[in-house]
Amino acid sequence: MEPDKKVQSPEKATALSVEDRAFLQEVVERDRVEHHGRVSYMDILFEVEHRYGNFLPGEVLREVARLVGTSVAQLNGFVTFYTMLSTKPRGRHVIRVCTSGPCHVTGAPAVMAELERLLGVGEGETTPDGAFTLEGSSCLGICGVSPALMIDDDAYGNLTPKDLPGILAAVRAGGAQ
Amino acid sequence: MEMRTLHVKINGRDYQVPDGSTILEAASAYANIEIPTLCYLEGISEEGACGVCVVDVKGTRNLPRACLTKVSEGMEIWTNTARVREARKINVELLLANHPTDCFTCERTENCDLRDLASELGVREVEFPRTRTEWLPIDNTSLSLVRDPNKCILCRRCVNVCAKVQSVYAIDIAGRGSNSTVSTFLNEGLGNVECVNCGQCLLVCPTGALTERSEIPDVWKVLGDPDKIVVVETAPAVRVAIGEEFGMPDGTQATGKMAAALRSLGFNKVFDTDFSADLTIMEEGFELIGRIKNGGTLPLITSCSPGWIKFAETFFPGVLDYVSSCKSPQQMFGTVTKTYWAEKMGFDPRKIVVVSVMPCTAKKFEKERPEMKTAFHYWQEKMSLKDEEAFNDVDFVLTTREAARMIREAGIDFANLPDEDFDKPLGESSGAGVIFGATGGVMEAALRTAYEVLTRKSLPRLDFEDVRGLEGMKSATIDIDGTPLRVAIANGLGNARILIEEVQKGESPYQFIEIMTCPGGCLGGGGQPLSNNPDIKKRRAEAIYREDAGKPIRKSHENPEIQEIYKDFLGEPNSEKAHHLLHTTYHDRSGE
Amino acid sequence: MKSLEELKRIKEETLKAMDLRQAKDRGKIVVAMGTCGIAAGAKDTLMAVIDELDKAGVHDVQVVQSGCMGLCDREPTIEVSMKDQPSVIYGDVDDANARRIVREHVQGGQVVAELVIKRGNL
Amino acid sequence: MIRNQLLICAGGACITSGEKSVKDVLVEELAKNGIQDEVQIIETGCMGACDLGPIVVVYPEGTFYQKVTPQNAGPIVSEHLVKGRVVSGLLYRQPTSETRAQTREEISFYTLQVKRVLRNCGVIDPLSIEEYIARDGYFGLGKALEIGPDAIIQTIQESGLRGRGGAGFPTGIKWKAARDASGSPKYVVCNGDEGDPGAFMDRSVLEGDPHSVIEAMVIAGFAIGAATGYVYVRAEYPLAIERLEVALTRAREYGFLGRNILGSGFDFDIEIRIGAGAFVCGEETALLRSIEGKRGMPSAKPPFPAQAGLWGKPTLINNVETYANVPPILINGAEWFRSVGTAKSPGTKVFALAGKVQNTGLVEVPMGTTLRELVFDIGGGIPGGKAFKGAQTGGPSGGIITADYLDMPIDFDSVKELGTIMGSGGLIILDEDNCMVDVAKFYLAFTVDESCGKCTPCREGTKQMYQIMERITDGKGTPNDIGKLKTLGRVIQQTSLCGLGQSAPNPVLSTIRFFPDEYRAHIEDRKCPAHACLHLLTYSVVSEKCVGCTACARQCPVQAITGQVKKAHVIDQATCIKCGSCYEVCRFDAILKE
Repeated sequence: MEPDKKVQSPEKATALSVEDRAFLQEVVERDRVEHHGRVSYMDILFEVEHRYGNFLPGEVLREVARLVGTSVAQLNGFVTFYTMLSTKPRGRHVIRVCTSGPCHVTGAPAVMAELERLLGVGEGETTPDGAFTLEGSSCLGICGVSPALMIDDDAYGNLTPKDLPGILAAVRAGGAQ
Repeated sequence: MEMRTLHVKINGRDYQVPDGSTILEAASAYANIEIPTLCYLEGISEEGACGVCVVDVKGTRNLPRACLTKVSEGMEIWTNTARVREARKINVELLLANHPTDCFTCERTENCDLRDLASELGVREVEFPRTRTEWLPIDNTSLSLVRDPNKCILCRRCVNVCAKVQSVYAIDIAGRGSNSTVSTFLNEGLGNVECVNCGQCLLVCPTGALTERSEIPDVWKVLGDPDKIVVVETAPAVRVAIGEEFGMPDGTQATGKMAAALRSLGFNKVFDTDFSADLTIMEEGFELIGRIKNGGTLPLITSCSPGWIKFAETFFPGVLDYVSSCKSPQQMFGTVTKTYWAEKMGFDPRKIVVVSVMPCTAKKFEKERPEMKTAFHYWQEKMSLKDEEAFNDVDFVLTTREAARMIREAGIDFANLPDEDFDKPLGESSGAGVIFGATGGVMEAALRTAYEVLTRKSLPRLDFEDVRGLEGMKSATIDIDGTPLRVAIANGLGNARILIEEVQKGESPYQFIEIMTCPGGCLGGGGQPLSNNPDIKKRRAEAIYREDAGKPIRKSHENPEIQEIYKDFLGEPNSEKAHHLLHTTYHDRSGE
Repeated sequence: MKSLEELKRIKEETLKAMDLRQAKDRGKIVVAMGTCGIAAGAKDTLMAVIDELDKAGVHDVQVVQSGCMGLCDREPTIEVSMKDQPSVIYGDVDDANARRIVREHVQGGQVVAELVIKRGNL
Repeated sequence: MIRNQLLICAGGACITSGEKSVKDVLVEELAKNGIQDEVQIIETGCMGACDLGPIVVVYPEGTFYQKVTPQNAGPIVSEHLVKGRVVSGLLYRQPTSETRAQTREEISFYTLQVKRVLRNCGVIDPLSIEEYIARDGYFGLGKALEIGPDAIIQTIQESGLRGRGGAGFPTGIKWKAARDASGSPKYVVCNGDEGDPGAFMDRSVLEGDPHSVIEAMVIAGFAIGAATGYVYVRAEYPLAIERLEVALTRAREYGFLGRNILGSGFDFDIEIRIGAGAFVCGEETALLRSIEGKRGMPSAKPPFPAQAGLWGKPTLINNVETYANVPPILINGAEWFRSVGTAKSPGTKVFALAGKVQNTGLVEVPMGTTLRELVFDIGGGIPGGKAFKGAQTGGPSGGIITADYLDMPIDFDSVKELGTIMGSGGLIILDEDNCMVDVAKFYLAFTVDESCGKCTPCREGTKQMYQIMERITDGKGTPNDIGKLKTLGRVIQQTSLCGLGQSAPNPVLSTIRFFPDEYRAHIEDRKCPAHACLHLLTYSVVSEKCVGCTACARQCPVQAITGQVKKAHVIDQATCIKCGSCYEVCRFDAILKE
């Protein structure tokens, strides 16, 4: 039986540009020199993810693995272990709704449902215009103002469904809270 | 340093046990207790993942793992308490809960570690339901290996052998918790990543999660086709292992029975890869002499192991010019059969089907390499063949296991078959051809020929002891009638990498290096029968060297059929024609 | 390079600056700016305090940020310490309350009782 | 002459709850009693406590009347202002003691606290190293450099400080082991992964007082002979990372980090490493693998990190809160530290009060404080007058402390007897409306998600337990499910490789132990006493009370309710999705929810 043809992963088509390679080289070297010759993986991946719109394309991961001197399989294992890193394209802003205990009992399900309604996407999905990705999250450590969520690095607490349109509009307009 | 011993109690009896040994080692070596294990693989995979080897230790609330826990002075170990039995059984049941129940059709129905363990521990019913809702897709992208993640119990043996022994790191665990899987980069499949097809992962897999890409149906088909001339070649390391599949003692030389069995399967001609091993020695020996004499690039590195070739192309493209341009014996055989033999017998090459039986899974990838259609190009003008009619030099590759499966399927009572010989002319071989199957064998075979060609004197002693042995790396200085030849031998790509890094830096002290992808050489290949005997490689190596010692001719250049092919067809070694038919090229894969 | 003696000197100086009695300032407002505070709107509270002080032309009251004071439930929380008066910690200090505290407590010297969650510093 | 002021909350919530007419009633009453010009009515902005509105506060006494309506506003004037008698019915009822709190300040959130770890949080500006120094910052380091490594370790040992990360392992022993371990270089690591749901004390310390952790790590580095420290902070805390970075830079400028610290010849520097959403990285060996750029997979112990940690080198790893205790111990000595807490668990513990409690937030109390003090005196009791049912401690690795043990002093060892653990200090308060089976299932779902997947018992076992719990809450439980849960729980506890797996069954086993009848109700009667498990809820019409007003039928989203006007209606149990809207809308109490 014929083996499946080589699957041409989408990212492969977009070979890395010269700027991409230079950028990755600079990031890896910076994080290597500063830290006693050892490489701080997470700093590299967060910075790279930030540049490529909240996700790590295959071709970029391949180059990072080469620069860092690890195998692509090991880096793939690393990236797929941590929920905040993503190998699938995500929106410009990542909404993480805390679905943990304290938030759950004070209204997180209602906040999530309302966001799904407002954005028209389910949990784990990205809005068609690429603005938001909606995700559930483990405890964000702001239980005193539960139910809470974070959009990128900004936290919003004491939420009720009716606060959400305002927050989304503010973030869409580029203003953090 | 005198070994300090500790006093421990195992199941109520006292023992003195070397400091530093684990409970598992102590119980097995001193108390005749074989504590069951599943994910443990000594020296390679010691992660304590499966939780089967747990024991009771006085004073601990939990059940420590015997494979990981080192003994301490006065430790009291109980290997069979009620909570130990319960824990082992439940941990196996938890694995069985999500395991497919298709034992009847599974490749590993006769030798599955999970199945043996379940029956050993008396698991009679699995009371846990499936928790994995969807079935994962089969990875079918590799020419050599097939991965079924649904049968994977995440013991991590394959990941560890690929990393620690082969240093290829083609696979690792991806995802987390109950949706963890063994995966390639972005799950692109073994066929699309750095995997060199060596199959060492398959050898250590306790279940049917990893199997070879089977070509049995294709071979049955051609065997049944009357107008095809189906030729089989058998690799040196197959004859000393195939007996294990039929209950014969480890290390049996089953050469004659193998030839008889294959003939009764219906192969028109039963030839021997040892013949083309001798041919390889001629080509490679003279290549070495050429490089030494005319200051060519040294060290010369052997090229018969396809896993090593893909490894070099992927990780060390810079050293490709050091690698011998000779094809492997399997590929030389295919070319010779469809050119020299076809002409000699007046057969239409398109009707000849070459099937090879190999101890190796990477050979299935090698035969599909684009460069391996030399016979077709040889005949293209002569027979004005169209490009679409192109055919490979070698059509199908069966692992030792697959050949045994076909012999069983045909109902042949292998163990009691009377011995038969290989057919002429491509069945004739020397002792040097046979020892290709062991690490150091190619080196010794080449030295036997090179010595006599270089010095024009007969070899004082045939056996080069210091290149033999199963150690991962060996080096030696061979005296070629006064001129020293520094050689090195590595088996297992982790060891090879050390030698190759020296070559890459231009600091390699050697002139000739033999590299075998698999630990022990081809006798330890990914296509060999699965065995739990820790000394299996030693038994197979002894058998190979016994076969060599018993051969009337023991130097490749004295093989009459070899002398004849040069006389009638090739001219001299490394001739223009020989170069065109028996040599190949490599290409840089690091970017893929 | 700091040594132990310098450490002591820095301590004395900073204490003086922090201690309202010596400090030139008439008072200090500390706004709890932990993530929980910010999530509860502490940034608006900070802006309101600063804005209200400017409107009232007050320039001798320090406005400083700090971490969470503990009672996240009542955040945003602020601490108002006026010269020679015990400091007071207020809870639920949204924009309006912040302005009211500046008007009544900082300017009017009248503690806004219903917003107090603790008298005396932490 | 104005002798009283009536402050009426004119905030958004209060207006909607009918405040406007309360003011009219008060104005009329004042006029009726002829004291309209002695009492001034002032409308104020929102007073914050919206669920208590509308609010009227009488000054100067500051008497705080809540839930004032036009019907009950009258006595404020006739009783309180005219006769000077407080209208006790309207006072803010201090939930614990029967006497109602007169004024707002008597909220007891801060009274019983002893702030040591949180000493600077909310007090100093975290970005000002000078303010930290002003509160004895880095004097602990100065003293440590004077007395030398052995004396430091002895002080820590004598103080009896135990790890605040959850296990309570004696810190002194850990430091001693790291010091005695051969092999170099050595590392000091701070565990700031804090993944426990409901725990946020590490964040508060890192955001409010980052220097205390830095100082402690330098002391630790000096004590064990390390030159490099790593603070591992989860990426969910961007502000904590930001402030820590500023603090590190300031500390370097002041010579508390880098080369020749305080002229002692000792070099030490700290770098930040961030986690990225993996609760298991709170386990120390998993955290170390994560720093090394590997998957956060725990490895078996021994070897302990003190012998072979980061890159196989001796590594000291402690939690943020543990480190925050170190500088004060060095400054004030072991006896000072022991002066508070219990003999075996000295010092204080920071709890994160959350769930069904009035005052949620961070409280730091001496070890040995009772649950009653925590929940009622400090926490302000259970809102809505509900009954306390239990306190969940230790997050997904812990269990429930029930009402029978309200007066049990909480410390590392006492909680263990109840089959739970201290954990990082998350304390989720549960009341009568919480279903214990649902809470246990919720925590188990968390562990199933966060298990690293390396070892069979935890990877496969917790998922099997979860499926059993799901069956029970779906009303498909069978009698031997309890036995299965106990067996599975036992095997998972005994054969999991790390703390996550070993403690994953605790929530289930603890709720089985303390609430067996609740499990029996779910399994045998197919009923959820707390009405939390939707699948077990049934809504039915009490035909006697139903007047056929059809309100419920119109409200029902799935048209499960049928019946003519003025006739008793019926709910079809098959289509009913248990959303409860009929129960909400029925004004005749004719819907039975059970």
